[in-house]
Amino acid sequence: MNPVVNDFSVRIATPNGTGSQTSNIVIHRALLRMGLAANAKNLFPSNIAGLPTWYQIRVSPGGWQTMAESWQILLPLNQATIGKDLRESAPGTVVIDNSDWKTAESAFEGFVRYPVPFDKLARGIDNAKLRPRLKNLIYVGVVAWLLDIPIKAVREALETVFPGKTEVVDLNESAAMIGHEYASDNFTKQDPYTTESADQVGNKILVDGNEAAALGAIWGGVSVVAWYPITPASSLAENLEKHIEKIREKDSEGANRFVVVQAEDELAAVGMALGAGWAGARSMTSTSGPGISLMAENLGLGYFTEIPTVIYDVQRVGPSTGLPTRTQQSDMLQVAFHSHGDTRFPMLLPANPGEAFSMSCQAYDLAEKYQTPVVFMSDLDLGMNNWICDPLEEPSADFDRGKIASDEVIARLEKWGRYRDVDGDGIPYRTIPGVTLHPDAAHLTRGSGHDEDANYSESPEVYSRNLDRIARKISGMVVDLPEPIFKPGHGDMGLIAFGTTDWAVEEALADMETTPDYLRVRSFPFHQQVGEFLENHETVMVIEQNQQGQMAQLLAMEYPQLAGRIVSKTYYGGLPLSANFVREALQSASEVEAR
Amino acid sequence: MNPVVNDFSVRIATPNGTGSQTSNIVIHRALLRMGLAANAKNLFPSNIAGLPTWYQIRVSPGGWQTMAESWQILLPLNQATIGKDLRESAPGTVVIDNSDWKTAESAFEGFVRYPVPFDKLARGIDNAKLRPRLKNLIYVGVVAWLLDIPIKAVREALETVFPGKTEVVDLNESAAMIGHEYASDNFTKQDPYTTESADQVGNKILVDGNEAAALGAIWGGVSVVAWYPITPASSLAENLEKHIEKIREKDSEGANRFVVVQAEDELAAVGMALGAGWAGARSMTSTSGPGISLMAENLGLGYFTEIPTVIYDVQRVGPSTGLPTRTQQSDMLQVAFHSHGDTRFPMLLPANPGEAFSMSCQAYDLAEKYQTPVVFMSDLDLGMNNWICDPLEEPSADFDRGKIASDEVIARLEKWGRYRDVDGDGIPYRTIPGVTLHPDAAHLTRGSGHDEDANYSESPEVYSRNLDRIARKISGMVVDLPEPIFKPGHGDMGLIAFGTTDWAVEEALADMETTPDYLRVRSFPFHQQVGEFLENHETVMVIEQNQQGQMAQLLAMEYPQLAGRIVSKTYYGGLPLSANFVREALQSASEVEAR
Amino acid sequence: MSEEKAPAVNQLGLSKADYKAGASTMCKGCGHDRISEAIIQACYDLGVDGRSVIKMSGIGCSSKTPAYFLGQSMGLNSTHGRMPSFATGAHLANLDMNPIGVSGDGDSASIGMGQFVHMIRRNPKMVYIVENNGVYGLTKGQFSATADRRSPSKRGKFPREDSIDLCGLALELGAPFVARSFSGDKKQLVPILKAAFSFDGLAFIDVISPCVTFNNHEGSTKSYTHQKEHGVTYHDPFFIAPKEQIDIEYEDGELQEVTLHDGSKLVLRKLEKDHNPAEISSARSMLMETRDRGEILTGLIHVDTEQPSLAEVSGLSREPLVRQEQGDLRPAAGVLQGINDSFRI
Amino acid sequence: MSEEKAPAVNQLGLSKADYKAGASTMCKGCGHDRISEAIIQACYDLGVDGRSVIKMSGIGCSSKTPAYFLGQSMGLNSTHGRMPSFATGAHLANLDMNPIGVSGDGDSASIGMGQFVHMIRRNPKMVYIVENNGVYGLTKGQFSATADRRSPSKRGKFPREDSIDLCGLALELGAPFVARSFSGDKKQLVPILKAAFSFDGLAFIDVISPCVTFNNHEGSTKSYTHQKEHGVTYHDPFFIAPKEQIDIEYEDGELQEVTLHDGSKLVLRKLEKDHNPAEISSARSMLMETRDRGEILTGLIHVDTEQPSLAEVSGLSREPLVRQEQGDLRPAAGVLQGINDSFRI
Ligand SMILES: Cc1ncc(C[n+]2csc(CCOP(=O)(O)OP(=O)(O)O)c2C)c(N)n1
Ligand SMILES: Cc1ncc(C[n+]2csc(CCOP(=O)(O)OP(=O)(O)O)c2C)c(N)n1
Ligand code: SF4
Ligand code: SF4
Ligand SMILES: [Mg+2]
Ligand SMILES: [Mg+2]
Repeated sequence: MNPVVNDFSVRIATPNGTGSQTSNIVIHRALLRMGLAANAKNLFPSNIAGLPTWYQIRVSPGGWQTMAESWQILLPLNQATIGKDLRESAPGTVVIDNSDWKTAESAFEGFVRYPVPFDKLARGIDNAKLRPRLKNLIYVGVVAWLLDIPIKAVREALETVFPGKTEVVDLNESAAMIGHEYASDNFTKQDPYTTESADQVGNKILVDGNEAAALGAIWGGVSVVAWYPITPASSLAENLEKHIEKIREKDSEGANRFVVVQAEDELAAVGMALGAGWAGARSMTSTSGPGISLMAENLGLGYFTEIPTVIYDVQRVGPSTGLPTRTQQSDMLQVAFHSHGDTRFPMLLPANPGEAFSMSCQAYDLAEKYQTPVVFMSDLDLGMNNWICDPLEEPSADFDRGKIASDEVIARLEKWGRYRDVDGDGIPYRTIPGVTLHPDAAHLTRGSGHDEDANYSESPEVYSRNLDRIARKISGMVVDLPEPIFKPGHGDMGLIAFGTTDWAVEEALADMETTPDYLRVRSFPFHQQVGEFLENHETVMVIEQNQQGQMAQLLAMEYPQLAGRIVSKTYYGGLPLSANFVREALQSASEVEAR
Repeated sequence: MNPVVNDFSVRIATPNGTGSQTSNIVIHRALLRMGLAANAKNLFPSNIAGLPTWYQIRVSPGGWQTMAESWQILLPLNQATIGKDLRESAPGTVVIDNSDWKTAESAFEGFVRYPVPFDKLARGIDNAKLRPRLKNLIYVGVVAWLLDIPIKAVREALETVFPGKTEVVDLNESAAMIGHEYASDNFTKQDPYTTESADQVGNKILVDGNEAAALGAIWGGVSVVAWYPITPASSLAENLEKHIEKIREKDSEGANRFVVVQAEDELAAVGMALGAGWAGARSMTSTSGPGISLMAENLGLGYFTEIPTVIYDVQRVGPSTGLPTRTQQSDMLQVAFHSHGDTRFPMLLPANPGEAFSMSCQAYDLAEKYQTPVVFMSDLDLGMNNWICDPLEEPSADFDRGKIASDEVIARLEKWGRYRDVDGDGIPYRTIPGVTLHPDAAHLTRGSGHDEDANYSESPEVYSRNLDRIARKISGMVVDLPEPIFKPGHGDMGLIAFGTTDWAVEEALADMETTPDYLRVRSFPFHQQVGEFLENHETVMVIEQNQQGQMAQLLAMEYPQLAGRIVSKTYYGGLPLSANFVREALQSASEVEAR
Repeated sequence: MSEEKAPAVNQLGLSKADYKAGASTMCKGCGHDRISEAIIQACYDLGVDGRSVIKMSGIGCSSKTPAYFLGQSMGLNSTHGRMPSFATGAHLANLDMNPIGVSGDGDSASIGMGQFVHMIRRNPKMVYIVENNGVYGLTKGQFSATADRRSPSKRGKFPREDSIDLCGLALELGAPFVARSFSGDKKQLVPILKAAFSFDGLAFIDVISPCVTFNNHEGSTKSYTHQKEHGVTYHDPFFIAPKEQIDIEYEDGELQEVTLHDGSKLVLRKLEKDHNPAEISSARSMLMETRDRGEILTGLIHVDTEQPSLAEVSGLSREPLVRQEQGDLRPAAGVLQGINDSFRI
Repeated sequence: MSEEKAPAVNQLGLSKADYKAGASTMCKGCGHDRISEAIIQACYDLGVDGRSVIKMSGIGCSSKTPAYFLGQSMGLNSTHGRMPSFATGAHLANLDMNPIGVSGDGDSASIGMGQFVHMIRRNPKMVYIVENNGVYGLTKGQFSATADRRSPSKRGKFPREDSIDLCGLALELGAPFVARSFSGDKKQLVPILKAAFSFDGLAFIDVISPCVTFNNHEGSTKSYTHQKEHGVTYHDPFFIAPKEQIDIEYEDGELQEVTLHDGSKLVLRKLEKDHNPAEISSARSMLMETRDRGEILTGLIHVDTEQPSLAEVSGLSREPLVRQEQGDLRPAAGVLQGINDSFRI
């Protein structure tokens, strides 16, 4: 049997809230210590304790960060799902099970089984109080034995997880060793999977998208943060608060140059963000589906009164409560035309932590320069899963606060008016209360019809003109929005994707012979290149993670003349997208073409 | 000078809240009494008293119910707007002004002027207390003189406005006579406009769309009404309450078979409507832009848990507060994909009071049969302006309560489950708490992922299957949704419109030589005929009242292969659409074709 | 007394198991599970037909619990903070049903504050339970609006604002039935729940319900220990159903009786101090005094059986709206004719 | 005394006209206009620089009024019921500004209840005025949540629910400055407004402000007549700015002084009965007693100058956030390096 080195997925099934998460992370971290670009996906339930969780770690020669559809090694350690877990595994799968459970032998047929008496072994753990948690470490040891992970790597992983707590590390390590010893004493290796140290990670870092976005906000100069807890967005604001407390310099009296408010709900959170943006601070709020729905009315106000702020929508599976702990890209249509009346919200579409950081940082410039709420469209997979990626890059650009009607500007302009299109780009000059002191500066911002000078108006002409200017302003944003990324292929087919779908696409394309041209869209409204891409390809497949093909629909709306070229392929089961889905989608398209 | 009989518009400019509305209505009613299908549009501000209001009455040989872009007779009786009112009038316009205001003579150049000293004349009104209000009646008399409206018609109009109050009628009539006498004593007719009795109205009725929709709801069997005040939707619920108190039969104890709740906001209103729908009552809520935005999250719950209810969106000018007392069709995209996640809400698109009644009535059947919130998309022009139309028609169909899992049904079905697709049409059988008593009936309705038996599930397959079934169910609604109306023309161009845009289209087409084929869409999702219409025409112009061309965009999304044929023409100034806009739009298109 | 050893089946011939539902997915030891048990006990004792109950909730750990009690009842797990409106609609649709609304402190005191306040004003017949743990359990331990300023999080942070006392708020808003209890005190909670079921109007119960995962540590004012140490009550309550024989001997002034709309009684055995829950001023001062002393008052704080319910003030037919047929709802032939005539020009 | 005959210009050299703004579009006689006048008067007297004020409002007739006072101030007319959140955000962005929030009873007590409650808990420095007329003026006269049950509409219908007493609610929620006044009583309203401006925290003022078009008829409990007949107060207030000479002679016990954060004083001349607004229990009992008698208590009901404001508990820099530059906000070069290192594998 030839060994299969550094190329497998391990799937660990446990009930949540039992401490198994630590063990899973230790395995992942140990592989990383070996220099392997191991990826881990956490499939957790909307629940605090007791429901099924799966953790899937993948090691691959390409260092792919996508989840594989299948796995080679299974730890079915949740009695509630063991049957299903085994049934879903391919023949030949390596299974490490709890032999104390007396699962029917027949269930293991066709698998390579390593039965471990976890309950019995756990009794060997001295510390009775910690025993229930430490018990989970036993399987870490078994996995280490199986995959030939050095004990040193396990220990280093524990040190990362419990920094500075040598005693805890020791305790955990010895629990792991129970499993390791049991396995080496009792099993002979019957399967081919193993690891070897490698240099897949180099300078790379491991971070999730929410934390990266939070850091981007700090670098972007956010100073008023208002949020309401919701999975999968909570960790964005929580990380922001954690980091900003440490790294935002205090004033001379040691006071904060920021404020984080946990609002009573999302209506208030976005209201505070808009109020702060109106007053001249860089502000943000973060949320997910239900929250973004609740923000509809206030976002419409922000759009029409032209108030800068940044909204983070970490998308989860909708509609309604949906699957709050699963991933999707299904708020696209809603956000693009959020709120009643004619609106068109700019959206940023990051695909990886690096972009989460840079786009989040840039969002504040965009919001202020174009005086509009900007929506950062992330998703649970990007936001809550860890990704191996390049280090975050110091932004090269200085703050662009856009057109501020300072006293000097007002004095210079012939006649200043809050909504006058002085420069022909649709962007007016805004004032900052208390900072702009010129007597002409004062006005009342209002969501009702208003003229160039912010005065109330019900005139049809004034109204239409204002709406047209705003539309022009938003369309004009493309010069500053992140450009689409073009990757030439061989075929004459085109492929469009955005956000985290990119990872699966990249992996699928890597091992295809004839690849389509690939365009990754990174913002809305679309750049000219998007239209050109449609023009240059008879067939353009759009792959995305929602039911309706919302990006495909947005493209059809924006390019009706070319809409007939679009083929929409969608996945909406809530799991991170696999390369296989993309492969099959492309396959099906080329079959259609061949006919 | 040849008389121009029954063909003119009168525009009356006054400050609102001064009682002039009564006078305007009296003029309108007097013309109606003469058998003229006079139309009146009320252009009022978002304010209670003092801001400019215009009332425009149109008499035309065709009895058109649209507002004309110009007027032949102007009463500029608002000092705040007199300059603008005169400037906007065409040369030759007949002007009845208040000569006590000492407006510069030059302002009246090129007009046919009848200056009336309204302030002086008002002193002739005996009743000092009522004088400020009665003063407005003077111009009624002048207009009656000008247009040769019989005093009898004026008196009858007053009797309609003040039913049973002879004294008030007398007082008002004598005030009107002051104006009439002054005019006949001092003026000689110098303009051609006059009226003659005619038989334009016959059996027709005069009603606004909100009242018609309210009655439709009563005939549809609504029993739980929850609403929150908002212009232009308030009068829908208020009329509903007024009528249902009178015409819904009480129970044997004289108690109500309905309940109307003024909720604390729209979030609560839609919550109550959905709660009642879930419990098995026919329920509704009515609102406009800001309210429909606030309903986003709860409507998503209704969609995904499959709860019947009816939402009335009486559209006004958005975004944000917009022009709350002006009309628009600009919530289409928002409502179609309301709420986060993948949703597709059925929409009814009434164009006139008759349809407001019938579609409102039908909405309850649709909501219950398809177990979904149904959105009735009206607008301010339909809802708040009066329209001459055919009498409301008794619905021919009995209630269709859809698939209710009664005890018998559950017993009969092999295995009942709340979300099982027993019949292959995507529509499951629902239970009614307290009515369905079968032991298998109980379940917990939830907005989170659920399987066919309403049990919690995070399975990707279960989730996708459920979403697909719902999508199939919604698409399947076309068999019961109001069909588009096709009106063949001569050209090979197609024209699509919906809702109140129809009136302007009909008028424009009536006097064109080469008319396009016209399809009026009456619901979403679209019927097959809509796709066929696009297939059969190289060019299809879509005319609508919003900035973005939202219907055009919906069509592009639904028919990407044919999207290139769509030409979008939009008006979004907030006034009722004129036939002239349609004429010019069609003109521009034929010019494009000719090139 | 009714709380003594329950028989194997109740008056409907149902066993306690018939009042249970799916297995709980709460954390082991979560206060919410105890409240579910108390609901089961109360309904079993009262002989409630589960099919006459509807279970309404918002979003949160607490709001999940309707899946774990009264499996014969239908329920609606609505959106975050909106249970009151859904429950009001469902109640109005069918006056025969008995709604139990279950909510959390985040659900009712944060996002749901508006609906909480307005539901109290409307006074629909309904049992409204807030399972109050001072945190957002389901989103992992952030402070809710009932977190006390002096009560640190597990990580040692303190809330920046004063907590909201939902009972105080309910009193100020004129709620006719205001009680507080503790998920660890079934002896008190069960009779209060029974009285709530028998009450024709909004029966509000704030139940301190410790979150063992995020808010049961030292220093927390919503922990089991804290409530045991600082909870005070002025009555021992017991419930007497209309049919039950009353064979209690008592001295004058020692017991207070509250007679509920269906004839049942909540009997309050006085402890230490006088407090008459029928007097609003007594309720107010008791609550304020204990609050000022850092105590948490439990028991029936206030009751007013005179306040008209929503159905009453709405003049609503007692025959449930859901049972009205087309013949009852659609106006008779001819009525439309009359309306058309009134619109005639 | 400061209310005596105003000079032609104030300490800033500004005339009263400088504190006015666009012409009002309220109905003639609307109470709201009187409140705008009182705000103008108070700011003129205090010598407030209009450019240091931000005017925040929701939606309604009342919420339109910021267009009609302080034309030198910027303002934001937000969405219905959401003024508190917009104002909180704007306040935090710039602690140098003085927010005046104007709202209606529909805006604050109906749709805005949640934000009203939570703004009180947060206690930002701000003047919060509810222009309370018991109806929705702008949507033409529907009942609001402050409409009393016994107060019929113009068409003779009665509200189905009890009204909400915003002052009672504010007290229960621990608001540090609670006052009620009447738009028809400038003599009382102006000094209270001045005290509110000088208060470092949330100064809540419920101003009865009759809607002449929809709620000023006989029977209405929010009419001019009703307030004149049933309004009661226990103090005559007057305001003394820090710089003003105090040359008032008074007998001990007749006057109460409230010293505000900027050193100014609100002096309360006692009428009839004792009521010390610094004592919360006195405030509560006064409010309850008068309410029970069908009276409407006006004046400064409660004040507590010790409660920490939102900015304080947030540890926020006194230098306004809007004035922080990139150099203050973006971490120094090298910090990102350190973070990357911590993420290194
Ligand atoms: C609109 C919306 N915002 C946020 C959330 C996320 N969320 C789910 S539960 C919850 C808090 C629940 O707290 P509580 O009501 O106290 O219930 P507990 O879990 O403590 O019992 C939040 C914020 C949501 N589901 N919907
Ligand atoms: C979300 C939303 N719902 C409803 C409305 C309609 N609306 C405008 S003003 C108003 C009521 C205002 O009443 P109140 O706050 O008491 O102000 P008043 O006019 O009485 O001063 C309502 C319901 C709205 N603008 N937005
Ligand atoms: S997290 Fe807290 S509230 Fe939620 S189930 Fe666990 S213990 Fe209960
Ligand atoms: S309607 Fe009422 S509140 Fe509005 S402006 Fe007129 S009087 Fe004032
Ligand atoms: Mg909680
Ligand atoms: Mg009001």
